[in-house]
Amino acid sequence: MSDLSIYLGKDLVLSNPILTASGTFGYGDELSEILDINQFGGIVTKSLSLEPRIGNPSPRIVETASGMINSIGLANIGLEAFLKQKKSFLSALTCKVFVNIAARTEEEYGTVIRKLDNEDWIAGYEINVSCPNVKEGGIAFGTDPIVLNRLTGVLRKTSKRFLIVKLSPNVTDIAAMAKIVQDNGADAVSLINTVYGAAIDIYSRKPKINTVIGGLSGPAIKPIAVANVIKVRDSIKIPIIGIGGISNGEDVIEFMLAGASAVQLGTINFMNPCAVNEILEFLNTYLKQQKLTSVSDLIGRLEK
Amino acid sequence: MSDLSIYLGKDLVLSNPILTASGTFGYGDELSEILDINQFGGIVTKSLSLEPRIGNPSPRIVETASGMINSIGLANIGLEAFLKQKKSFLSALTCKVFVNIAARTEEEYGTVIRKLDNEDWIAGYEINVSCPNVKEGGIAFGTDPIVLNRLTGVLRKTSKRFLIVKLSPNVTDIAAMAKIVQDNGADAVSLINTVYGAAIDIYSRKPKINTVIGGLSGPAIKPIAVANVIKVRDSIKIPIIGIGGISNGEDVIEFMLAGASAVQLGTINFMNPCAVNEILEFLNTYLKQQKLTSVSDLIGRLEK
Amino acid sequence: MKCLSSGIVVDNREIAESICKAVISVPSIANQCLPGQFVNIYFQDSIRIFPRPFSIAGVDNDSIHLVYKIIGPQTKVMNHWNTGDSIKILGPLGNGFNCTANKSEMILLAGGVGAAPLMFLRDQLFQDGIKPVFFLGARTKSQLPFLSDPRSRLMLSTDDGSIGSKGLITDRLIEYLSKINDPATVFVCGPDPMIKTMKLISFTENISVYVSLEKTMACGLGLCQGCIVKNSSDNTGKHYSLVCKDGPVFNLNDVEFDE
Amino acid sequence: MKCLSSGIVVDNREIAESICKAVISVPSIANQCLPGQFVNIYFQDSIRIFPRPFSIAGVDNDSIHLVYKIIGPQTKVMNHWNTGDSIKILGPLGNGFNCTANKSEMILLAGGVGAAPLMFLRDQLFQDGIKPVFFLGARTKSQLPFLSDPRSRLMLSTDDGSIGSKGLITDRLIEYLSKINDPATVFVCGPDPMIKTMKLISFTENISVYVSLEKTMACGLGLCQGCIVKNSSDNTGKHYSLVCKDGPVFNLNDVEFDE
Ligand SMILES: Cc1cc2nc3c(=O)[nH]c(=O)nc-3n(C[C@H](O)[C@H](O)[C@H](O)COP(=O)(O)OP(=O)(O)OC[C@H]3O[C@@H](n4cnc5c(N)ncnc54)[C@H](O)[C@@H]3O)c2cc1C
Ligand SMILES: Cc1cc2nc3c(=O)[nH]c(=O)nc-3n(C[C@H](O)[C@H](O)[C@H](O)COP(=O)(O)OP(=O)(O)OC[C@H]3O[C@@H](n4cnc5c(N)ncnc54)[C@H](O)[C@@H]3O)c2cc1C
Ligand SMILES: Cc1cc2nc3c(=O)[nH]c(=O)nc-3n(C[C@H](O)[C@H](O)[C@H](O)COP(=O)(O)O)c2cc1C
Ligand SMILES: Cc1cc2nc3c(=O)[nH]c(=O)nc-3n(C[C@H](O)[C@H](O)[C@H](O)COP(=O)(O)O)c2cc1C
Ligand code: FES
Ligand code: FES
Repeated sequence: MSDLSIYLGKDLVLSNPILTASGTFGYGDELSEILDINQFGGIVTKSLSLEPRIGNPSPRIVETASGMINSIGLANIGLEAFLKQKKSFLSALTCKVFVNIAARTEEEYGTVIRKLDNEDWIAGYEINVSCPNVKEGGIAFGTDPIVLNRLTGVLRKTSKRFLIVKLSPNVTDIAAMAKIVQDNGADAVSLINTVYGAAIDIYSRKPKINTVIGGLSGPAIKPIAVANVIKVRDSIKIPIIGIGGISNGEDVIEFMLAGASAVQLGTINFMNPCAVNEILEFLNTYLKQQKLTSVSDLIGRLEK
Repeated sequence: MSDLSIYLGKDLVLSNPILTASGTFGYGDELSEILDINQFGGIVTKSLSLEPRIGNPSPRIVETASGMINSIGLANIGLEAFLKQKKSFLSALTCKVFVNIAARTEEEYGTVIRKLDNEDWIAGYEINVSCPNVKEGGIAFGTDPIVLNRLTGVLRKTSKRFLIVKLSPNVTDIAAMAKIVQDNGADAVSLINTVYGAAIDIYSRKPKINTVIGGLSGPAIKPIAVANVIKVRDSIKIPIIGIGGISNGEDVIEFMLAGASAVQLGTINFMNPCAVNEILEFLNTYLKQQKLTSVSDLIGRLEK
Repeated sequence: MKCLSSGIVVDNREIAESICKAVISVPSIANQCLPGQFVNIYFQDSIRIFPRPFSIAGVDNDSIHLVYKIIGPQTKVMNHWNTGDSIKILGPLGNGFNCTANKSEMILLAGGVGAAPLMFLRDQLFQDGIKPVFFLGARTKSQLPFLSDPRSRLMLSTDDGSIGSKGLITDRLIEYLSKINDPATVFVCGPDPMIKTMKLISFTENISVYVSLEKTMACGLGLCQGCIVKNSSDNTGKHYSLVCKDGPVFNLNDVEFDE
Repeated sequence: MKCLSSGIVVDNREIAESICKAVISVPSIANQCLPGQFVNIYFQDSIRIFPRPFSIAGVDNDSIHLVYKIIGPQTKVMNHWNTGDSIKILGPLGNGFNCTANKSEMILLAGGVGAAPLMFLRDQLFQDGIKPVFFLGARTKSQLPFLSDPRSRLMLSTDDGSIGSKGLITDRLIEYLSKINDPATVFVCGPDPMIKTMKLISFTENISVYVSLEKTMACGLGLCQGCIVKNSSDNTGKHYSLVCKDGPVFNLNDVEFDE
């Protein structure tokens, strides 16, 4: 067996580079009957906000060619219920648990982090900055460099925990965004969140997603995600967590060669809920065949 | 038979809303043996530059899930050979011919247009602004609002012809770009050009595309293209020409409901070189079934 | 306990126009499932990425039955299943019908292939010594998944009158309900208009109505939050239930529909 | 004149390990194609969007032959073709071998499934009264698309020596060439190393070499400019030819390869 562990920095070691992507794995408990959750290097919870959110009306999901569009609207049970209902399950896991946080104001992000910062079973935070910023006319935090700059700085001051900022691909220059995040003290960036997408029913003439434009994910966007990892890798030194359309072991290696230190599985959890088994097996076979002792030897080893 | 014609403005009427997308249909002559080219509302030629360009080295194309990445590098025969070799074929077509123009400097765009402006068989120009601007450090013309602003203004002054600016989706705010283009006098915008994409061979560790990052196209990007049309439609009054992943008649209607006055077929020309036949048939059936007399009644009729 | 298993196709044949019945050997699911629960079927190609949910239409020994209508790409693939094929299947998912013995009359109401979950429920009621009344409607005779049923009283109707009475099956049910005095429990699975009609009469009649709902599902497991229905059990009417996890069976009083 | 046609599968069977031969009735192509030309096969699913190019391996009456190796998703689909299936096919594409009668000895050199276009060329040479020498190599006996050939002198070699001589078929050819004095024309189709070896000896020997190249193709028609090979016919060495339109057959002197 090869060494699959990954050192992400700040004493944080993952048993392997495979994490789950926020919003595609519930709170981890839903799949525990059919899967040993601790096989993952870690899990990232559904975006959590201070208060519960019911999310957007139906329809929330639609299939597209090799992908899907969603507009869940960050439906979640809120901080209080999260700690009450999910803590016992999550804190018993041996894999790392990252809490993904979504908010409408800078203050809300800060409050959620402060309330979680004593929970020692949490390995780190992933900040979803693709949420509309109510103070800036609803433009997502992650698309405005000035807003992103300030937000990251504030959150860094709020907590010493491992801090991941999750970047949106819907920007002109994602490398610049990554640099801002690094320079404000984040420990890692994860990318990509979903790509803007829409679909229309030609008979009812209605959008197939309640919010008209939703987020595209799945195998269709994998090349976009790989390109974004490649763009970001030269602009920062902190680790990149690759996300977008990963559906098998080959894809994981593709992201790692591109520059990712770890990856997240999103839409594949719907297509193949036990994908992690096959992926770990493939990684072992591949490393052996390539005569590599450690999976971390793959990171960024794209030969241009 | 329903009325499929589309009035784009400035005396320009297409016999139907189906155009070809630049770079996916050669100069129109390659397919003339298997297809009646005049079935199209119009064709858009491969991007033309002042001098011939050999383009990028191999590998230039790769398949991805429901899509492909290309990095042809705007290989083309150059203005002189274009007029010498292609004029007789193109000028004999009854459908409209749009010449797509790519350049490395503002001056090069202008020169090409001036040299074409006496050719009365040309219905209009489509300006590919996704090319690297050599004077601005290689950043694409279409991603910098100031550069795009000036370029459009200059080209508008150079020619009275129907002027289409083809927008890139790789920007934070495509609606703002469309507005700039309109305010500088362009007659239409077309969108989207390809989305950044990359793929890596995990055994050779080499990029599957010579330039590492290329352009993603095909059904995978259709939801992105539809979302971009929807974003642009409220910010401008000039017509939108929809492009991206269209592969059948339903897709055409989806783009028109989203706000497109016409569409372009790109990657589908590879998957199904005679798609236009099926599409026109579907349009007629659909219009009849929906009791519409004119295809233009569909434009922008998405019910939100 | 949900299981992701390899099922083996034992039989697969058309039983009505575009409606097929598949028998799939999958002990891990067959041995624990309840009427109203469903399974996810996974497919190989990844151009369409959602698994497809199907109600369990019956069980014998180690096998489950699916009754499915061929309407799109994945059901077309299912139509090509051959005996012996191995398929990836997850279940049982969701909650079954709550049919704890009570004194009310048991009524099953289905439109077309909506009969699937009710066929399983009918089997179970029959085992429990209850003989339900089965109201089954379709567009035309050839589209009915079965035409006679020794174990329940069968009421048929078709849009064109080619078998049973001509018209809506809900009309026949309403007429029937107006004639009985005992309380009734109606289990429904069918198209939206059928469910909306039932929603209207569920208030006016002395009946309880349970419905098996269909919603596009990405996961079937409560992971994606995609399959919502408005929940009317709290006063705000502003909460959602997940059809896959909280359903697919709901008391019709607990859910709301937009028109 | 290229035609986009519906071909009908007449026969489709494995002729060697993972190598199949399909006979497809498609008069519009069969009646005009030349050895070295190829066809595009189109597929239904759109997860993989490129048509797949295959050399025409022979013609009889209204049918063409394809000899293909099962290596990926689309060749797997082809392996499932049944007699009577209708398939979408475009051809003939590209240019054939230029084998205008000359006095040189005609030599065919193929690696594995690279034999496909040369089988058609052999048929044609034979019709013209020429008996070529066919050098055919493979990894092992079971992977050779044919083991005997009454119409040409056959030279076999395998990596493991299971049939023919043990070693590279190019070594056998080089040995053969060193023994003959007449000029020779060699037609090649095979893996990259074979072509590179031929490139080296094409300068040193008194031979002309024509090669059928393979490149990933998106269109096969000259639309996409994706299938380039470096063109050495001008001095700059900086022009590209399109394998689909200018080829797939090239005089080996006219093309360059990166190391
Ligand atoms: C809980 C539940 C139980 C069901 N039981 C049965 C059954 O017993 N028999 C039966 O014939 N059908 C049943 N369905 C519907 C069945 O899932 C769809 O017919 C099937 O998914 C169609 O797939 P397709 O690729 O053939 O068609 P498509 O062309 O992809 O879809 C046709 C229609 O099927 C529905 N559908 C498609 N994908 C999904 C999805 N992922 N989840 C839910 N609905 C979808 C949509 O309404 C869509 O418009 C059930 C659905 C649900 C939610
Ligand atoms: C002019 C020409 C003639 C050919 N003739 C034959 C033949 O007679 N018999 C035969 O077995 N094979 C032939 N090939 C190769 C054949 O096209 C590939 O084996 C086939 O496309 C593989 O498809 P797949 O989906 O099964 O495999 P994939 O897994 O998709 O691909 C396997 C390999 O096939 C090649 N390939 C894939 N897609 C294409 C494409 N669109 N264009 C070109 N190559 C591709 C690539 O090298 C790839 O690595 C020819 C190729 C060319 C260019
Ligand atoms: C149904 C669904 C819900 C999601 N919810 C969230 C969320 O709550 N927070 C978040 O940061 N990302 C969310 N995402 C984005 C994913 O975490 C991931 O970034 C994206 O889907 C791309 O990865 P994939 O292609 O592997 O799915 C969601 C994605 C999907 C499909
Ligand atoms: C092989 C290839 C070459 C292309 N060349 C050009 C080009 O020269 N100029 C241009 O403006 N767009 C070019 N494009 C972009 C297309 O015109 C189109 O905008 C894009 O492919 C999206 O449409 P599609 O998904 O229908 O292909 C090219 C696309 C492909 C696939
Ligand atoms: S289908 Fe995913 S939560 Fe119900
Ligand atoms: S494959 Fe498109 S030009 Fe050759």
